Amino acid sequence: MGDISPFQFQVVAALIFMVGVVGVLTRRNVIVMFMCIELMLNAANLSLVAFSREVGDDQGQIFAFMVMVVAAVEVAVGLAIIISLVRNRDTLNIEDASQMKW
Amino acid sequence: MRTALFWILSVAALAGSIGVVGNVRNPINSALNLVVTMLALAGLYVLLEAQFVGLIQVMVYAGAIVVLFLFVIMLLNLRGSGTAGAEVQPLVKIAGTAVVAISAFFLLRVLSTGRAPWPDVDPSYGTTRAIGEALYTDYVLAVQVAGVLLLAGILAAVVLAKKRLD
Amino acid sequence: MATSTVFVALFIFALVVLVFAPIMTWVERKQSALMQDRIGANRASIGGIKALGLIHPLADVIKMITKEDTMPTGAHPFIHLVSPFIAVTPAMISFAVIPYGGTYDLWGAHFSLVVADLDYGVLYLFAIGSIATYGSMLAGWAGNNNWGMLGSIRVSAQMISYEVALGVTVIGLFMIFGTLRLTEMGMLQQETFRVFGFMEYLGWVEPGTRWIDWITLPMWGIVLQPLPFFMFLTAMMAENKRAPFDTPEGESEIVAGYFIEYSGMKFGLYMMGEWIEVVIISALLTAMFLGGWTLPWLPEERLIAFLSPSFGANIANLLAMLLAVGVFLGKVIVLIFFQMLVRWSMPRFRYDQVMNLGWKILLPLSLANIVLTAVGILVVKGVTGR
Amino acid sequence: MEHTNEALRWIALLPLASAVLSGLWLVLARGHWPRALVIALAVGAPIASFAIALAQVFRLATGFDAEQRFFVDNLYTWISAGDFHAELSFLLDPLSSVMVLVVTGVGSLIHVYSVGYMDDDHREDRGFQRFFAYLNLFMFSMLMLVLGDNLLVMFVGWEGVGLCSYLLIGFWYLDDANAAAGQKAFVVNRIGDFGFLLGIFLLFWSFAGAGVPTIEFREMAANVGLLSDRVVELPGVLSFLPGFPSWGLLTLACLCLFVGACGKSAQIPLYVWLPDAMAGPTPVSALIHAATMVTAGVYMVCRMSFAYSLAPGAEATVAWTGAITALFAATIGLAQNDIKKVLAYSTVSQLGYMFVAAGVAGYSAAIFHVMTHAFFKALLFLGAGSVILGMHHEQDITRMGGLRTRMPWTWITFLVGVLAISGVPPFSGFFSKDEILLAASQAHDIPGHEWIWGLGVLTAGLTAFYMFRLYYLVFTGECRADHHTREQIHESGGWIVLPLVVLAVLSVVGGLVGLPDAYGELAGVPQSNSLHYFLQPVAPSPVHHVEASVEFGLAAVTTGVGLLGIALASLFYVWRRELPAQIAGAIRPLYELVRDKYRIDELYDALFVRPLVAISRGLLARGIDEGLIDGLGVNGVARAFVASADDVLKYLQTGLAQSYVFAMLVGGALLIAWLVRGA
Repeated sequence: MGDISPFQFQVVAALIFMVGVVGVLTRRNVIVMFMCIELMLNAANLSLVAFSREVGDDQGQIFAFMVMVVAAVEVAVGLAIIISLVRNRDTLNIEDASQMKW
Repeated sequence: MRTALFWILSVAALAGSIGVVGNVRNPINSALNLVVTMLALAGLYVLLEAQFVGLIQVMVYAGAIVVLFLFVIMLLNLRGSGTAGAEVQPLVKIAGTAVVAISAFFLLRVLSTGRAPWPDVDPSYGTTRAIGEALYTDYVLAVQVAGVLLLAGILAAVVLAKKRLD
Repeated sequence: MATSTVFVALFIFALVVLVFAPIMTWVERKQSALMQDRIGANRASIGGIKALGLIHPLADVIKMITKEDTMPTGAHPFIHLVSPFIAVTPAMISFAVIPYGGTYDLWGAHFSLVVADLDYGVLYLFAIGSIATYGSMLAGWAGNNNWGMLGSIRVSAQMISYEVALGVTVIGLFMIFGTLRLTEMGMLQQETFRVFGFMEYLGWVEPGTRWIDWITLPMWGIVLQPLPFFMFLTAMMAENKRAPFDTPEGESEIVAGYFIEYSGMKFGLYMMGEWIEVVIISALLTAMFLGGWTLPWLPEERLIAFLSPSFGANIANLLAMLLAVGVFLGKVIVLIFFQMLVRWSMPRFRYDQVMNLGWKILLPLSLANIVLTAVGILVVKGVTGR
Repeated sequence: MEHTNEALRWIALLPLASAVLSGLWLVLARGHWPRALVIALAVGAPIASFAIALAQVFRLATGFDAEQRFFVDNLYTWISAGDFHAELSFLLDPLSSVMVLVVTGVGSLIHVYSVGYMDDDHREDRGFQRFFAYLNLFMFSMLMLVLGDNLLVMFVGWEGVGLCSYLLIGFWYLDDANAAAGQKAFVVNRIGDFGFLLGIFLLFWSFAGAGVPTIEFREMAANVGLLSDRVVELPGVLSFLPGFPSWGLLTLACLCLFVGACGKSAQIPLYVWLPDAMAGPTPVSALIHAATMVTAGVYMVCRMSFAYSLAPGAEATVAWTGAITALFAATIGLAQNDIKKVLAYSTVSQLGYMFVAAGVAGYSAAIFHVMTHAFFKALLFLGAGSVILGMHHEQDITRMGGLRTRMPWTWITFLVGVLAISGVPPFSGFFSKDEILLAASQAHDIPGHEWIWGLGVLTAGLTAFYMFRLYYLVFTGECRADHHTREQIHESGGWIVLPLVVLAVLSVVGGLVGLPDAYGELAGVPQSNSLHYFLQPVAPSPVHHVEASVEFGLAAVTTGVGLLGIALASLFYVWRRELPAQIAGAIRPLYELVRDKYRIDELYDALFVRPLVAISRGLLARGIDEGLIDGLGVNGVARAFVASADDVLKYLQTGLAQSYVFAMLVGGALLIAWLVRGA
């Protein structure tokens, strides 16, 4: 593995995760927010796979695999929600979908 | 070789993710940046000897999920309707960044303590056969549940996206 | 190892990209002409040598390269530029895992006739194939053209749909061979099995009956999984978006679909990508279903052992290697012709028909095939005890 | 493991398979099967079960010594929690052998009969197939109950038969009265089941306390001595009970179990559901409410005989309850005019007999009577069904009469049944009843056993009387039906007659398996009471060494009383037909009280039902649910918030997804910070 330490993989994962967090917090476009959620999931996956390699046990990969399954389902349902959002409100801006309040 | 690959892939992944967030002009650009991140991550997986996960990453994320994003973006044809990040309340922005920084600090602090070097792994580590055997023996329930979840997801997507006929 | 691999890789690259794809244009023209009772391309000539129209590919290339490369206003310049390359690159690198021969020892050097013998070879192909979607999809969007956009939508939906069927169809084959490595599949397909062997296990005939041992079939994928062969071929052709699955292009409906705004060599790259993919489909099907580089009933080991005494080991290996490549190419060519045949025989499907075929016919059938295969494997294991 | 026998499971599973197949088909496919297929499957399953059971019982009886006679079939471990293990396993020993043969044998006959009886049921809800699905399900449950190797499996069967009973009583559910009868049976049985469950818990708890955590019958029997002197301290509120403050543990457990038996076997005070259960189709009454299910309580007491024989208090309770029920139900039977109601009260009364036997430790006598009763009572019910069919669903015996010539097969078989139940020698009922009364007269450790004997003899006389009253009113004299019905009376078909004949033969000769030794000696057969000796290893009854003269004397008394009853019935209903009305007129209040079943239902209604409904509606629903939980809890909290902090708190809900994400993030960050605080 050259001179790369396990720690560095975790740093990369953490950084990607943070970028995802910032994206979810700051972007208004629902689709982009959704992509940022995918980023966070992927960051978690990288962390899992890296830990898995570090421990030398492939259970972490199975975990990552399951995360992908969930992500796939999430995307299917989420995009369907976005489609119906656009159909009903004609917008992709998250702030236009704020009727659920006091 | 591996070191160089690691740096190239890591930088690509990070750049891609920043591109996803920072590209305020057009969601398609965000999606393309997302593809870059996904592919780079797949490379990192292969670097970690998790070939199967890496390939699945390409197939599922790059090949299906992001294509689906693109498909929806094109279907809705809302070119350039993404709103700029500057519209966010400054309070949220500042507080969010602060929280991220703090938690990252703690996270990294924890992670930086007592790292063991890479262990040697079995040649079968991460191969399709090893993962498949684990999935269909120890984790067979998880696989079944995942199947049910996928079915539920399909149904939900169909019901949600279908045009109401009434 | 390293040197031979590089040699092999270059050989493949030269063979496929520089020879096969241009020749495909000629093949296509000539075959369609044959089918439609025409003469076909025969005008281009160099100094009066027409060579059955084989000069035409050359003329085509020159024409495409010299044409003006246009870019519409409002197009996304970068994406418009890279899309053709995204489309053609996956097709090219797909060849890396396809074996067109076994391993041979020639004068101390070790030749393995595959560029990358990956443990997950078929998965690699699927992964690469799923990337190829972007080339077509982005092309339609980047050109700022509504027809292109429609083509993009169609292409993404069609390719995602058929990727599902594509993967599921061949699972039965994986279950039987127990590997995703294409070289290993090739080796396994050299074996034979006794067609009437079950009679012995059922006790209908005495063990050791001669005629049972004589009537054998090679363990080719097409023999073990005949239906998936055709389903896989169908799904692959749909992935390639050629007629009759060319709804994303659909000249009569959406003008030219996703590559409407391309001209010159960029347009040529799409054409090339399609032709290369025709070759890949044939090669992959050959490797998975048609026994790869081997001849039926003639394992390579036996061939080499047969030739070695008279020619010496090195020559025997060389002959076997040449034979393997020849056999492989022969099978590929047959499949290419078959695909051309389909392309020129069938009218374009309607879009909903394409979708129905993928989701309502191929997918359920292939799922049923998985179950049937599993049952079959269990039965065979139970009967033969292995 | 020569005692392992995997054939046992099929005895129970075949009817289940049949029920599930045809039931699921009904539910899922909503289509009929062809009638022939329904018949083949539904009748074939119990017959196959019977064949298997017969073969296995034969193996058991011939292949093993008396103490070693048992087969076990362990399907799998059902529950394994700590010390507690419950296997799903079946046990075939002499006791369950008899029951299995009775259940499958009589059950098969009744299935055959049902084909003929339910033939006219062409209703839209596919009554025919549904009926047989239920009936097979009942067979399965009953076999679970009988074959169960531990209390839990038995309890599953116990609940299963209760369910099937409910389903079948309300089989013609379109009529509200039938549905209500089903519910009544279910609810009353729940009360008993609760006691039964308490008994199981108590037994397991005490066995676990003694270091043997088990509910398996054979293990419990082996270790029951550990509990014989354990006592339970009762809570103070129970100070009105005799023997307060401490009871024998086994006595308490046995009494709890007996509550269950009272419910299932229709003993005072839980007998009220059985007469109403006659709302179901007649084969159901025969199978469930006469021959098999209602004897489950008796079987359970015999099965638990190892515990009862160490709990004299419980034994006395069982015996006295049985004796009182026997007499009580017999008196009600005197004044009923519905053919099935008479038989129902007679069943209650006969069940009382069985409990008398079980209570005085005459377990073999109890099981003997279970068996003979199954034969003749099933015969009587099926005969009644045949009459009902012939009379076009007329059940009132005051409108019958003179059926002897119209329905000869039904007549002769019914007469055999009546003679058997009346205890006329040499019919089977005579021997079993005789053995019970003998056991009662010899049970010196039961307080007042002479009185129990006396009640039994009196009941025997009453039984003979009302059964012959029934017989005379139905089969002799002039036909009192209206003209139209009279024209149409006809004998039933072969499906119905065949089981009648077989059961009649069994009612005649069934007594031979338990021929008392004294009689056997007359014929030169030693130990002729083979049933008694067969059951002895499992449910040991004390052997009474009495003089043959005493035995014959007692038998003579019983027979004499029975014959007296018959004579009286003949007098009232053959020679002097005006007498019954005159007598009824003379004691009108008493007659009406008896005719109205002592108004017990009304009493229960006033005592339990109405107060319960009132408390539920007034206190629980209106007070607790609406007032406390809804009013103060759910709505109250909401109102409190609205009144106090709504203007501030509502702004927390911005409607903006990103503010929620932000809150989540802050929470997550704080959580992480707390987790890593020491690092």
